[in-house]
Amino acid sequence: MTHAATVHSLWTTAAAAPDKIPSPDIEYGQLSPTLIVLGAAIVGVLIEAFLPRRQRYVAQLFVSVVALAAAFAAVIGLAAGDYGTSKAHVAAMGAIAVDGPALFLQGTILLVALVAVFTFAERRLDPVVHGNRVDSFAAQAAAVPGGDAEKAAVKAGFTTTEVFPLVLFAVGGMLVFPSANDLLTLFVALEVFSLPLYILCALARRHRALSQEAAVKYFLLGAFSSAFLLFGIALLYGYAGTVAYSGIADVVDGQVRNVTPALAGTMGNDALLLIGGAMVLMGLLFKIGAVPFHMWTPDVYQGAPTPVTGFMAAATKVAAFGALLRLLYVVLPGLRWDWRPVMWGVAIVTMLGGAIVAVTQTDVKRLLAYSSIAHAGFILAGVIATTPDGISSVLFYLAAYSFVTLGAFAVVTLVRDAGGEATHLSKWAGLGRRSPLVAAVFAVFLLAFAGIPLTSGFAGKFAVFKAAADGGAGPLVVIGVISSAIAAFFYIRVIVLMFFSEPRTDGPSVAVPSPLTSSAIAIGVAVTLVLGVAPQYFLDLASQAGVFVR
Amino acid sequence: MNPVNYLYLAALLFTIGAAGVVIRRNAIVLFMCVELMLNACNLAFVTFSRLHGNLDGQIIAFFTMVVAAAEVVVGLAIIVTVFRSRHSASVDDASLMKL
Amino acid sequence: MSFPLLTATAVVPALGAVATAAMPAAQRAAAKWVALGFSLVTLALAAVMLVRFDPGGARFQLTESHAWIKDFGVRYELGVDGIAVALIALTAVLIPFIILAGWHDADPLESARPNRRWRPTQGFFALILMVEAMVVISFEATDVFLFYIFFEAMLIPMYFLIGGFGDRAGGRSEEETATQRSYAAVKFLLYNLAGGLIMLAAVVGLYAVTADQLGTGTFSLQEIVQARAGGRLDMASGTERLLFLGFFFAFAVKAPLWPLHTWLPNAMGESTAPVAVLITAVVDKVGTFAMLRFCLQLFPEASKWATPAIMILALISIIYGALLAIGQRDIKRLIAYASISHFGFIILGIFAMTTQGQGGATLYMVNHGVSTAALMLVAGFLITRRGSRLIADYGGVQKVAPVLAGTFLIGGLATLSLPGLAPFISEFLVLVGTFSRYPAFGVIATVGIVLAALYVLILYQRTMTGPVKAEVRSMPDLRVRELVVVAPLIALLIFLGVYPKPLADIVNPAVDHTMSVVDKKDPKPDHPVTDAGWFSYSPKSEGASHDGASGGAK
Amino acid sequence: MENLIGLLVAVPLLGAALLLCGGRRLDGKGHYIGTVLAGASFVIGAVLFADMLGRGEHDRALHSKVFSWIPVGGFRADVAFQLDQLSMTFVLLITGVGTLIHIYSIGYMEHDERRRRFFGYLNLFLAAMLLLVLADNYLLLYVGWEGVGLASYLLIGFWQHKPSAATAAKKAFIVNRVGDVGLSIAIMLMFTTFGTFTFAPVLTNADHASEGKLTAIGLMLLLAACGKSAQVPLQSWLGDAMEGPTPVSALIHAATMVTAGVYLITRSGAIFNAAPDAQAAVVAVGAVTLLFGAIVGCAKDDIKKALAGSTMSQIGYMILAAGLGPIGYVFAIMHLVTHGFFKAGLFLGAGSVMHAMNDEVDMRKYGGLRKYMPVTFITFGLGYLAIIGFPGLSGFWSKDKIIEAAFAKGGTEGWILGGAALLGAAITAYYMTRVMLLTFFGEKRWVPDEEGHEPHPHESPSSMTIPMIVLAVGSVFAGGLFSVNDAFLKWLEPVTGHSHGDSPLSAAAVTAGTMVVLAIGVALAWAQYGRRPVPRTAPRGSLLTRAARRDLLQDDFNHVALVKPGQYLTRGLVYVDHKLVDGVVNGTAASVGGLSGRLRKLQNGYARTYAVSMFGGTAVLIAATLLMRAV
Repeated sequence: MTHAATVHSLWTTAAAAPDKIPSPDIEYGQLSPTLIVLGAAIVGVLIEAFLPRRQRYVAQLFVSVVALAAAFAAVIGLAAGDYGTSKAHVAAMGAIAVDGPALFLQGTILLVALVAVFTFAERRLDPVVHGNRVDSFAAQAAAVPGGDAEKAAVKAGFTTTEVFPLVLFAVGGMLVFPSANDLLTLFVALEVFSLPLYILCALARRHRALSQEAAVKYFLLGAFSSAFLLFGIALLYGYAGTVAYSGIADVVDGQVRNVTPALAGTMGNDALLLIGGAMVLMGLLFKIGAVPFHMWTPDVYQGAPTPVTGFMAAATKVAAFGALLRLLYVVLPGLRWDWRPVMWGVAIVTMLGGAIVAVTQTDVKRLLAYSSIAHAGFILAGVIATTPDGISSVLFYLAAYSFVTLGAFAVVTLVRDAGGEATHLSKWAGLGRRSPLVAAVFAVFLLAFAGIPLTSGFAGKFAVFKAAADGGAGPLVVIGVISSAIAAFFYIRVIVLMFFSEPRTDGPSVAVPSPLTSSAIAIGVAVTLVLGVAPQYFLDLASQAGVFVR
Repeated sequence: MNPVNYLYLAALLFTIGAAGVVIRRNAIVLFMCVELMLNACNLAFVTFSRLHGNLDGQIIAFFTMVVAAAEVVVGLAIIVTVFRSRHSASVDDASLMKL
Repeated sequence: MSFPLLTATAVVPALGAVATAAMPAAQRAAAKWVALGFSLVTLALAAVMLVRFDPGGARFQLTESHAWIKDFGVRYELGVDGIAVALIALTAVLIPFIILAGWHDADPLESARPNRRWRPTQGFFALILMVEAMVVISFEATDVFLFYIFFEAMLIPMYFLIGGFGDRAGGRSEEETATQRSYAAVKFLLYNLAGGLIMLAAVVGLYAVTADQLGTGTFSLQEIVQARAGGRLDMASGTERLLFLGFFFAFAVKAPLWPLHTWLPNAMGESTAPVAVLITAVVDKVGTFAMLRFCLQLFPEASKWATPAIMILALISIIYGALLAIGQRDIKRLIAYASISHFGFIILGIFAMTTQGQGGATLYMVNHGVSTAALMLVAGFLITRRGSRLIADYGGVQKVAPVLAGTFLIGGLATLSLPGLAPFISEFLVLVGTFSRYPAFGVIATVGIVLAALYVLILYQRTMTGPVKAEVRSMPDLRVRELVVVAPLIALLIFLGVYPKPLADIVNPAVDHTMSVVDKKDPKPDHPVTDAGWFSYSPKSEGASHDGASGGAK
Repeated sequence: MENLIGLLVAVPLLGAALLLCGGRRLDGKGHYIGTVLAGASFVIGAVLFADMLGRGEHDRALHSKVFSWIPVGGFRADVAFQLDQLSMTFVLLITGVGTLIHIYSIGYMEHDERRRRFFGYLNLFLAAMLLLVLADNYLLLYVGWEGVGLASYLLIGFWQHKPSAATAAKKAFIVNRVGDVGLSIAIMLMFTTFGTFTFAPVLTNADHASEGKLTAIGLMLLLAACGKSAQVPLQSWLGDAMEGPTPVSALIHAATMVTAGVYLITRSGAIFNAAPDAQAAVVAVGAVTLLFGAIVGCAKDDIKKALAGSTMSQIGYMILAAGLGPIGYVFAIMHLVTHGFFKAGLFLGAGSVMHAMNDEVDMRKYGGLRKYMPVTFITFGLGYLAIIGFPGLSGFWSKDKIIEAAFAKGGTEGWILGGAALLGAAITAYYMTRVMLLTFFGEKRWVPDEEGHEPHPHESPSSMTIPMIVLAVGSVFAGGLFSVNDAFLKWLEPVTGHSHGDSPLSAAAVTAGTMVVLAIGVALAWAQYGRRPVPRTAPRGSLLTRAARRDLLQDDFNHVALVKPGQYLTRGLVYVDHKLVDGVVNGTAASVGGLSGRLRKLQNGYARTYAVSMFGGTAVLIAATLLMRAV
């Protein structure tokens, strides 16, 4: 038909549309985790609006903890209701998948968030100012650092209790991200959890300049990457005529006759597909922090308030990998032979790059940042396996890794000197002599990172490598092993520093935390050891959860 | 004219935006470039939806605008704070953290 | 089910570690006694094991098996054969002596007491017990993965022992000592970790292979061996070789085999004598043990394929280690290099693939453990007295401390494997075993005998004999505690040298089994003597003999 | 009876254990305990001897298995003893001479505060030596073999505070080790050849094995013998071994241990009989050494070193004899026994002299001692006559037979060997006469020692003289006794076998020749040292003399050929280990660090740079994906 006709028909159908648009039906029960969290977030906003300052902290803390716990309970409920396995299906008109991986990851994210909130709420570490206990967030984010406004705010004992609703919003986004079942939802979810994180990065009480710089970098680069993602989505939409995962998958598998003869003439559809796929991939790899999209990681990790860093490092990775898995396993399985080699390359440079650069780091937080990059590489090895084992191993690894990270950063918040947290490695010298317990705990986390047996790190690493080897990615395993050897070197370096070198006279003091942080760290250690010694139960969980719905 | 040309335009705009992000120093300008990229995406969406003859693309475009707006709010907020504390909006000045 | 003896033997020291570590800072002395007590209990359990073990019985005895990590095909499988029993016994015997010998090594210096929570003594003994626990369980594990886990985990306590409780008698500045020590510790850890990680790759590979061929991946040694025997598991030779190399590399680092040895002298030099003993006499044995148990039995074909290369490396180790020992100026480094030479012998024996070779190698592991312990501990006593590790700082000690000198000499003679002392038997068996299959190797290896005499006697001469040095003049002789440590070891050396049969009887069946798995037979003698028993020999009186004699008489 | 054999070894071993572990409380009576136990073992030996004589000459051998020692696969070694005529001979010699020397030492070591330990070591030696000769298999023999080595190490270095002593001890042990390697290789060869290394089966089946194998075994055994018996080329340690107390030199380095090599070869006769080449090597070694030792003996001014040279040369005779095969075995052993008597006697005499002369060893500072210490003079003199082979004395009988046997070897070989033996006899006569003259005749040439003590020579206490007398008696009559209608020959023949061979010369002719050379030797010595006064300091002497003083440059040779290169090698390896082997590892670590350092420069803090990397990354990603599709 002619163009006019096309337009016309389009127009008329559009006109005739109203009675054709079906009324959306939403399975609220199955979306309850997300809804609870987001609802709580809104409540949090209201609290900020209506409650007097003094009461906000308690109220916020209460709301967020309850909300997260409730959401987690909801996830458990769903899992118990077989929504992870037999009843797995696509909810909310194809927008959101409720299946094993989704529930597993949501559960993980919620737990991580819960623990993270404890560290957010910690108010014993910073010295008391003007009789007010303060947390690690700026008194008044908007105030110029060192300016009168800030001084006043500090004096008045302001604290940024907004962080709690912000976290809840972020969590809400993260819950959706791995379960998003169409590209639009994916994009929206991405933004929903990214934007709060940008802000959170900027809220540090100490070293505000760094904090703000981190925020700027994270924001600009984040926006940049999401633009790529979006364009990728556009291309995929152009390729398939739909943004629903299943729809695209069908087209990729060639089950549906492609609907755009008009395009067929001008450019190869596969070009659209491949380019679009690559760009979406890039958007996710950015969040994961894979080389070469990793460069924001160290700066942001270093600048952001440490509790936020911990939360980001743990939760973002989980969510992003969830999304990546779904994309690769649901949307692009038909494209395996195209993306696997590429991902091989990414995995290799990520593992090696992260490990090698970490060797010469001098700041604990940057060190952990690079180590997180290296770990992203290891997980990618599991992703590449493209076997059910691959999925479950990645799920397990994420669960194990996120708690180790959280714990590690929580420990970092304890080691302080006059300037706040003493993150420069040289200051950690002889920590083992000053406070053996803290040093020992941190050592445990480092050993877990290094993948020493009897820690969760080892179990996870083994699971992933095993999957990779089964999936015919033997060489990846070898490279993974080599880079873990390199990685081991700098973890060990820290341990040496803490235990075998003389304490510095101007060394930092270790603050005694409140039950909040203590419990956060305790949980971290517990999970690390349990997953290390008796991982079977969780492996079962992961492998049950290891099936995507389509 | 052939709607495919709009795609070329979109690609062009996107590239310009990306290039701008890479080249320019001023945070605001960078940010505008990002917005440009987003708009390029929108153009692409709309074009495709026109080509495919379904409305998804156009709906997505609306979503994108909303998201972009939200981004602006957050972004400007951050940039402004930084500007107030540094009296400079140049992203190159914000390079305390390196190596 | 019956009492889980094997688990208990591993758990008791672990508990001991916890208990010791839990002792309050003030209770230093008590902590020592607690540690000693637990090590003795372990010894008792090991003794029970030795009694309950029936040499003629099943391949693996006292077995325990529980599901553990199904997804990895990992089971908690324990079981001991003769070799394992012997080595567990060795470990259990040595640890109490190590603890006794190190009684004061970890007492905090008055100078450095950062805070009251810092409890070096408790830590020291706890770590030793932790190592014991892990070593024991890795001797018991019949599941490759289980073994690997403790093989690796062992490194951590070892690492803290080396790095945290260095030898205070470096004769150097505190600063210098500290740096040297942590260098040694890091070197130890990285070497072994690298080895371990490469092994990890091989372990993963093993899983992939078994999963691919047996349907379900497994790490059970027996299962795999049986599957191979039954032809159900048939690795492509390429794969098998790669896996073998992955395993062997880790063990060769641990053992250590030239050229992967350089961590040992640093580690032994910088750590206190008891820890040095722990390294060379106990922990390193896991490496050679694993070669015998895992390399040979999981990958028999590859083992045969690699034998020539490995034998050559072993030979190099023997001679190279001995020569370097001769060249050392530092007593402990000298002993370390001597150990490298001895590990060369052990590995030579293992890969000679003869009953004598492997039996000898196993005995060698035990004997070397005891003899090195004796020599090194006495050396430690000597060093703590003088506060220096340099040979040149000594002289004429035997005049002021004859007992110390005497025990040192005996330890040395054991090290040069003098007949009548235990090491001689094992060394000779290894030589015979090697010689009967590879004569050239056997002959070259004998050079090691001469060189051993050189480094031991040179060490003895320079430290103990000659005119008495001024710094040495006031040196006290061995104290009771020290005598209690050394005397039993020497007694053991003599006993095992004179009557090794009991030990040999325990070890032999296991060795025979290994041989059968590898599918090798001892070479037959050219002119086997039917009745090797004793009967009077009278020379062929060649004809003229008698009248010749009588003729001489006329 | 069998059980007594074990006791034979156990008794002195017990003594060693007692004395070495007994501690100070035994200091007072240690030497008695030691001596008594030595005596006890001699008594046991005598009992066994009597018992043995009681049995027919072909079932005299006894055997007792104590326990199974090392059973591993086909490798079976027992702790089992075999007592036949050959072992018996040694048992009597060892315990007999041993006991005497214990007695002697009571006096000689009187003033040494470590006397207890000295006796402990002596007992240890007895035990080891008895084990050596009683073992019924080569591995157990090896134990004794190294055991005596250990004892000799401890005793040579008994005065450890003297660096020279310590060094000498170490040297002895290490040179012996080289020999031991030979023994152990021989055992391995036997195991691979026969599947056993027990004497009886091996020797019985010797001739079944290929000659090549046997030759190899023989040569390895010879190497061992060279080490223990100080034969060329492993002779260098014996001279230095004289650093030890004189009784030690007498017992270990003259009478017993150094003769172990002869025992080994005789014992392994069956193997050598079947391996002519090996035998040739043996006789060669013997002949060379007997001259070598003799020449060295001529040049030494240190009385003990002179005697050491003589020992070397005498053992050379024995080895030579043993190398001749059935013709010589018996005479080798016979000379061994007689030599045991007179050489021990000579050493004790020397010891007595030194005792009298404040431990002065330089014969040029003796002279005219016969007046001052008559007993020593007489016993020493008798020993002297015996060793040069003065008609009727022990040495005459045994040495004469060996020379005879050497000729009896037949052919040019026979002539050469015979000639060497004769020449050796001449030189022996020369240097022994020299020693005699320098020590006991001429005017006194004493000088005060460092502290300026003028020596006051006096006769030694009876505890020392009695053993000397006994030994003197032995060295006079033993040989004759043995030769009474070939008693000794008949005694040993069942074990060693014997064949007469065909001598080109009659026994009488040989004897006559011997007498002649003997006379010449004595005359020369008299001409040189008897008529003219002897200078206190040695004249420069001929090239040969100077070489001989330096043991014919053996040490210089070893130093240049082995020690120096060894040192360089070791130093080199230490460097290599540090720089190369270690360097590689540290190098890798360093290079990773360097790479890391360079890579982190990319992290320059500029958001735009990061954007670039993302942009580029995406481009690569896209390109790669497209490329994958393209190919």
